[in-house]
Amino acid sequence: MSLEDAFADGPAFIPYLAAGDPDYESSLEYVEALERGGADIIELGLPFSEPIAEGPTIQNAVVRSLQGGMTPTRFFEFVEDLDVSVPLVCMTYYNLIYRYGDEPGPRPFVEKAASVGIEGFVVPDLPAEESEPLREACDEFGLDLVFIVAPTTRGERLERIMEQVSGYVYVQARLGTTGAQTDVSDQTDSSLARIADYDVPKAVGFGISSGEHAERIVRSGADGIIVGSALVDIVAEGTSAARQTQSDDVATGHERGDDPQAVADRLETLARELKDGAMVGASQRPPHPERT
Amino acid sequence: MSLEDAFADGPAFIPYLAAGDPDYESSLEYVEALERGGADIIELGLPFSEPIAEGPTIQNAVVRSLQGGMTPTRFFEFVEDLDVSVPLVCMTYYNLIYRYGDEPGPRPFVEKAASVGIEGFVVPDLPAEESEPLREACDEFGLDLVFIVAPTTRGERLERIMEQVSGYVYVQARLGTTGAQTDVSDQTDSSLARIADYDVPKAVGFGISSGEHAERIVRSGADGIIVGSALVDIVAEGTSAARQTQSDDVATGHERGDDPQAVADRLETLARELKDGAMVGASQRPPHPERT
Amino acid sequence: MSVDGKFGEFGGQYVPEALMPAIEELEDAYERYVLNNEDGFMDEFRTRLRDFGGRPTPLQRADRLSERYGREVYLKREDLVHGGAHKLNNALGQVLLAKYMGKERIIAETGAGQHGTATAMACAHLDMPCEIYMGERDINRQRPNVFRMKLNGSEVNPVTVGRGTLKEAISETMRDWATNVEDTHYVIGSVVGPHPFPSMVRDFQSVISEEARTQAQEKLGRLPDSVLACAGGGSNTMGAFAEFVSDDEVGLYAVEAGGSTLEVDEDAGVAPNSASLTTGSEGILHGARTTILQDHDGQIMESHSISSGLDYAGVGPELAHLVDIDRVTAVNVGDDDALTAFHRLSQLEGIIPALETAHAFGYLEAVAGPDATDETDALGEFVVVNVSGRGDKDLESAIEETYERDIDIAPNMDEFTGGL
Amino acid sequence: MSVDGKFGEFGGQYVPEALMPAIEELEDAYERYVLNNEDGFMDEFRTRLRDFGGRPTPLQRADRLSERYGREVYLKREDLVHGGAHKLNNALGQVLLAKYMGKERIIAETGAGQHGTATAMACAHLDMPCEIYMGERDINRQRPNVFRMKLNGSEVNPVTVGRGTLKEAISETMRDWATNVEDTHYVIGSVVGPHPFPSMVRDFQSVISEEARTQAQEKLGRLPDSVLACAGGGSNTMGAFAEFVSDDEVGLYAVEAGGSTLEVDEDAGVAPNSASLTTGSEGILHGARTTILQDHDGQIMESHSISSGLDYAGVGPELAHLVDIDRVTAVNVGDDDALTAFHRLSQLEGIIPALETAHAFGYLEAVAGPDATDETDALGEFVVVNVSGRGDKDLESAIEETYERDIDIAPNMDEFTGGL
Ligand SMILES: Cc1ncc(COP(=O)(O)O)c(C=O)c1O
Ligand SMILES: Cc1ncc(COP(=O)(O)O)c(C=O)c1O
Repeated sequence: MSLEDAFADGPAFIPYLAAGDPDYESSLEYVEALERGGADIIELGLPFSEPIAEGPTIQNAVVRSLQGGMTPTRFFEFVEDLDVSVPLVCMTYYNLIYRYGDEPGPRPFVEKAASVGIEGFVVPDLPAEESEPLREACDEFGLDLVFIVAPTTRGERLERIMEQVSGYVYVQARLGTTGAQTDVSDQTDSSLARIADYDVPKAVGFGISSGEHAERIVRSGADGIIVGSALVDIVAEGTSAARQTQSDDVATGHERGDDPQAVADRLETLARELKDGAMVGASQRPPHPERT
Repeated sequence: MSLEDAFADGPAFIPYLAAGDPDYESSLEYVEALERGGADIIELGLPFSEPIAEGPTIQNAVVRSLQGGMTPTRFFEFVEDLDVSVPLVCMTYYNLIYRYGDEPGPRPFVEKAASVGIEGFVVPDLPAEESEPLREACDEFGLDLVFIVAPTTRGERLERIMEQVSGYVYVQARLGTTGAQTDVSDQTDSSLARIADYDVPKAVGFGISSGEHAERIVRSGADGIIVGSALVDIVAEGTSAARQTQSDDVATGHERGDDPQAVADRLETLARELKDGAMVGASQRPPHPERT
Repeated sequence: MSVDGKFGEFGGQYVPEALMPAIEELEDAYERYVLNNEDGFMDEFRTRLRDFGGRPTPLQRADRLSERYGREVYLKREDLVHGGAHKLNNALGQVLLAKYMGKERIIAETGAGQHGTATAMACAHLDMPCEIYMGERDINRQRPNVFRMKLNGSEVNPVTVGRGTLKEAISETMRDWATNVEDTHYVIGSVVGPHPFPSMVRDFQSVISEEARTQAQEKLGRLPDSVLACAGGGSNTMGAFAEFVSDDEVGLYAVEAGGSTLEVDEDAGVAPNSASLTTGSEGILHGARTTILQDHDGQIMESHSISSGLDYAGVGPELAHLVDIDRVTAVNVGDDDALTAFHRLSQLEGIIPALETAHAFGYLEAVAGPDATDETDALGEFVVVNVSGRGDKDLESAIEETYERDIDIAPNMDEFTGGL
Repeated sequence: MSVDGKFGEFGGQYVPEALMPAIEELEDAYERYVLNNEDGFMDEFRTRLRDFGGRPTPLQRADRLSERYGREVYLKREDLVHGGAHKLNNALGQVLLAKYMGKERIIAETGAGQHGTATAMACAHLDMPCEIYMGERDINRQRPNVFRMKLNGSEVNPVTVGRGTLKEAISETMRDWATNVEDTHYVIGSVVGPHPFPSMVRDFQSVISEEARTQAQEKLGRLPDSVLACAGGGSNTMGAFAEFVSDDEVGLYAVEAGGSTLEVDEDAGVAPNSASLTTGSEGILHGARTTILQDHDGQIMESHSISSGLDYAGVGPELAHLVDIDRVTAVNVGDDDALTAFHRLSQLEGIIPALETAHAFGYLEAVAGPDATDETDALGEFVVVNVSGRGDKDLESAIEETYERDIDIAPNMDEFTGGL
C-alpha cells in the first residue's frame, strides 16, 4: 500500500515512535501496539545524535534509543522484524542517510530502506533546496519523500515544496520543535488554508496530544494527524517507572506493573483515542470542502 | 655637650634604639643601659609608619613602639624622662617633623626637641636637596643636622652634603637598609677614604653587630660606630621571650627570666663589647692618619 | 566569494523548514547590507568596530620569537579586541545586522563563553535583549564568562541534554530560533551553520586579514610567506586568511586541536581531538555540509581539546573546501604542545594567549623550533600568526592542565594547586 | 612642565641618600631620552606602545550614556590597552628606559596587581628579569594577577610587614632598590614618588590626552567641556589631563574613592576612604611632598576603597598642585555608588569597567543622572570619561560586594554567592 492510499478511507492517523526506544524488543511491541490502536501509517524515527528539530521529549527518546544500541543497520533489521502491515515512513536526519553505505550519498540508504519495506521518508533538516539527490534516489526505488510545511512557509517556497512532495505533506501545526501541547494552535487553520489547493494529503503534526485535538484538526480540514511526543511520553513514563521498579524490587520487592505489555496497552489506548477523535472530526466536516 | 665633643676622647660609640620599644617604661631602662654600656651619643628613633630606609629588625621595632602608643608628643616626654647625660640624636622621618605643631614646617618640632634637650637629628628620607627648612630651624635652635653618606655618594653630591652636615657624618657602611650583618662591608673603607679630607667626625653604621666589627671599622679610620639592629635584636628577643613567658606562665608556670632588667643587662653587655672593640681598633690605628 | 552558499561540495542549508524563511530573509539582508552596504551598514559596522571594538589591531613584530625561529614572526593582535578575542568582530556585525533587519531579540550559543560574552557585549552596546544558550557542563567550567554575560544584561540558559557542551547548545539555540523565528536573530559564533552564516561571519571577520595585509605591506613591504591561525569552527582562521586566499604565494595554515591523540574510538563515539580536517570526513552538521567528526554510521562524535573554543566536531564549510582544494594546509597540535606554547608566549613576549591561540604557536614551534626537522619547514621567512584571543579566561585551566603534565618551561605553580 | 621636580610646593625628592645617585641618574636619563628623544627613545617607545600595547585607543561615543545624561559622553578606551589598563603605558616606558640606561633588573610594587602585571608583561616583552613586591594580603585577594605575573616570568615577592598591602609593598620595593641600586630600576606604578617619577610617569601616560585631544577635534570639531578620570595615585588622571591643562575652557575632574564614608578615625589611624585630595593634608610620603591621609601627628593612615587600585593614602604631587591652584576639581564617589556605576556601564554599554574606573562614572551619575540636582552640573555638553581599565580582574570583588549591598540594578547573582 502506498502512502497516499492510506488516506483513501477517511482521515489517516500517523503515530511516531523512535525505533529502539528504550530497547529493541520493547520497541517492537510498542510499534505493533500502534497498529492495533488504529494507525494508518507509522513514522519510525531512526535516532541521530543531533536532533535539532526535536523538543525535549523526542530528544530524550533519541538518547534512550542510541544508548540501547540503535544504528542504521539495526534499524533496518528492526523494520524487518516488525509485524505490521500499515506503511512505514522513516524519519531521520540527513547525515545518517548521506553516510550510509560505502560511498557518501543517499542512494545506498534508500535502496536498503526500500528492500526492507519502508515506503517513504521525512527528513527534518533537509529543505526542498537540498533534497534533489534524495528525491532522485526515492524516485528510483519508488519511495515517497514527505516534506514539512511550516507556519512560516509561503509563496515561492511553498510552491517549490509542493512540487516535490509525495505521499503526504506534513503540516507543522506551530512554530518551534516537536512536543505535546495542551491546546491547538491557531496557526494550523491558516496553514491548511494556504495549501488547500494542492492535491496531496495533508497531515498535521506538532503538539497533538488528545482525541479532542485530533477531532478539531481534522474538522478544520486535515487529511491526517501525526502524533509523536504524546506517545513518546508514554514510553518515557513506562521506562522511568520500570527503572523505578527495578530499584524498588531490591528495596521493597514491590512490583509496579510497568512491564512493556502495560506500556504497549497504554499506547494502544491513546492511539485509539486519537484515531477515534480524527474519525469524529471527519464526520463533522462540511460535506463539500471547498477545493477549487 | 655638643655632638662633635663626644668624639673628642677617642672613638665614639653611638647606639640606636626605637623609643618606646616595646613599651615606654622598658624602653627608658634600655636606653639608660646603653649609657652604662659606654654610649657616647644615643640615637633615639621616633617611629614613623612608613620606615622606608629600615630593614626588618627596625621595621618591627617601629611597629612595636607604635602599638605601644608612641607619638611625637610622647617621644618628647620620653626624652625628658630619660636619665642619661650623653647627647641624644633624634632619628625620624621627615613627615613627623614637618607635621608637628599647628603649622606645617619643621620649626615647631625643632623648637620642642631643643627644649627637651635633643642635640641633633638624623632624617633618613631627607637628602641635602630638601633639607634647607630643617637646617634653618636647627641653626636657630642650635641643633646639629647629621647627614648620611652612602657608598654611592660621590663628587658634587658629596660636597653638597659635607657643606651642610654638622655634629657628625653618618657613613653608611653598605648599600641597602639597616640590619645586623655578620661581616664588614668592603665598601666602608672606600667610603671613609672618599671623605677623609673633610673635617667632621665620621661615624660608620649599617650592619655592625660585634666588637670585632667595631674594632675593624675604627681601625680603618672611623671616628665612631653606629649600632642599631644588633641592639634592637636583643629587645626583640626579650619581647618575644616575655610574650612566650606570659603564655608559658599560664600553661606551665615556668619563668624564663626575660624581664626588662635581664634585657637591659644584655644590652649593656653588648654595648660594652662594641665600645671596647672600638677602643681596641683606635689603639691599633697608624699613629698619624694621613689627613692632608 | 560564494553567494549561493556552496563552497565546492560544501556548505548549503540543511535546516528545518520552519527556519528557511528566516534564513532567506537573512540571505537577503546579508546581500543588501553586508555585500552592498545598503543604508551605510558596513560603514556603521566598521566605525563601531573601530570605536567600540578597538580596531585596527596591531601587527606586531615578535622580537623574541623572531630570534627563536630565525625568521620574521609577526603577531596579529586580535587579543586586543574588546572582550579579548576576535569573536566581537562577528558578534557586533550580526547584532547590528539584526537591528537593521528590525529584529527585537538576539539568541546565541556559546561553548567556552567567548562568543557568548562577545554577543552579550554587542547586545548591551546596541541595546538588544539577549539570551545565551550554554551547556551546563560548560557553565560550570567557565563561570567567569557566565558572570560577564550576566553583567552585560544577558540571560544565560543552561542546556542540560547530552553532555551539556557546545554541540548541544547549538542544537538548543536552533530550537529556540525555530520557535521564535519571526522576531529573533540567531548569532552563530563561527563560520559554521547554514548559508549565509559561513560567508557572512567570514566577511565580518575578514577585517583581520584586510588589516594584516596592509600592515604587512607597510612594515615589510611585502606579503607574508605564511599565515597561521588556530581553527575551531574556523572564524578566526577564515578572517585571517580571507584576503590572502587569492595571493597564491602566501601559505595558509589552519591549526586544529590534536587533543590527546589523533586516534578515534569509533565504538565509544569519541574523538579525543577536534581535528576534523585531519581525522574527520564529509557530512552534514548544524545546517551545512562540511568536514566533521563522525562514526561509521554518521553519528557525530564527542570531540576533545584542552581549549574549549576548539572543542567542536565540525569546521566551517569554506575552510573544509579550501583544505579540499589544497589552498589551505590543515595541521594540528596536541594538548601538551599547545600548553607548552601557552607558557612560551607568556614568557617570551609578555602575551598570555588563549589556549585556542596557543595551538597556532605550537605549530610554529613544531615546524621551526629547535627540535624541528628542517624538511617540514615550509613557512618561509615572514610568518604571521593570528593571536585570536587572550588567555585571561584560561587561567584556571592552565593551572590544572599544567599541573597534570610535566611542562618543563612552566613556572613553579605549587601555590596555585587549589585553583585561583 | 616641571624639570626641577616641584609643582608649586609639592613634589621633591625625599628619599634615602643611598638612592639619590640613582635618582640623579634617572633624572639625567629622563631628560635625555624622554624629554629630548635621545637615541630615538621616544620613537621606539611610541612604536612599541602602538604595536605591543595596542594604541591608539579609541575615543568612543557612549550612545546610551549620552542619552541618559542628555549630553555627548565619550569614552577614552584605556581598557583596551594590552593587559587591560592604562598601566602599561607607564610600565613599558620605564622598562624600556631602564634598558636604555643599561640596567639589568627591574623591580616594582603592586597593590591590586595591575601595575605588577603591566610591568611583568613589559619585562617579558623586553627580556628583562623582574621581581614584583606585593603585600601578602593583596596576594590573597588578587590571585589571578599573581598568576599572570608568574606566567610572564616574573617573581612575586610577598610582603608580610604591616597590613600587607600597597603601602608596605612600596616601602619594601624602595628597600630593595636601596640595596641593589646600581643595576636595578624601580618601576613606580603611578605619578607618585620622588622626582623625576611624577613627571616621567605623567609623560608616559600623557599619550592618553594627546590622543583624546586630537580625537575630540576630529569627532566633534572641538575640545571637550570636561574630562573625568578616577584618581588613585593619579597616573590615569594626569595622563588624561596633561594635554588639556593649558586649555582653560576644559574642566578637569579627578574622582577619588570616597570609600564607605569621608569621615576619618584619627585614633584608629584609619580613613575609610582614599580621598586624599578631599580629606587629606600636605605631607611627605614615599619620596614626595603631596596631599596624603595622615593623622594629627603625621602618621600615615590606612586608606580604604572597594577598588584596590585606588586604595592608597597619597596622590601624585602634580595632581595635588593642580587641585591646589583650582585647575583640577577634586571630587569623590563612595563604594556603593561606584559599584552601581560598575553595573550600569556593563549593562548600558557592554563595557565591564575596572572598579577604579567605575568611580568616574559614579561621579557622572551623581552630577548628571536622574537624581542629580541641576546646580551641581558644571560638566557641560561634551564630556570625556577616561576608562582606565577593564573589570575582568574585579569579577570576584564585584560578586562579593554586590552581594553585601543592595544594588538594585545588579543582575540576580544567587548562583555566584560562593564566588567564581
Ligand atoms: C580565542 C579563540 N580562538 C579561537 C576560537 C575558535 O573559534 P574559531 O575557529 O571560530 O575562530 C575561539 C572560540 O571560542 C576562541 O575563543
Ligand atoms: C584600572 C585602574 N584605574 C586606576 C588605577 C589607579 O591608579 P592611577 O590613579 O595611578 O591611575 C588603577 C591602579 O591599579 C587601575 O588598575
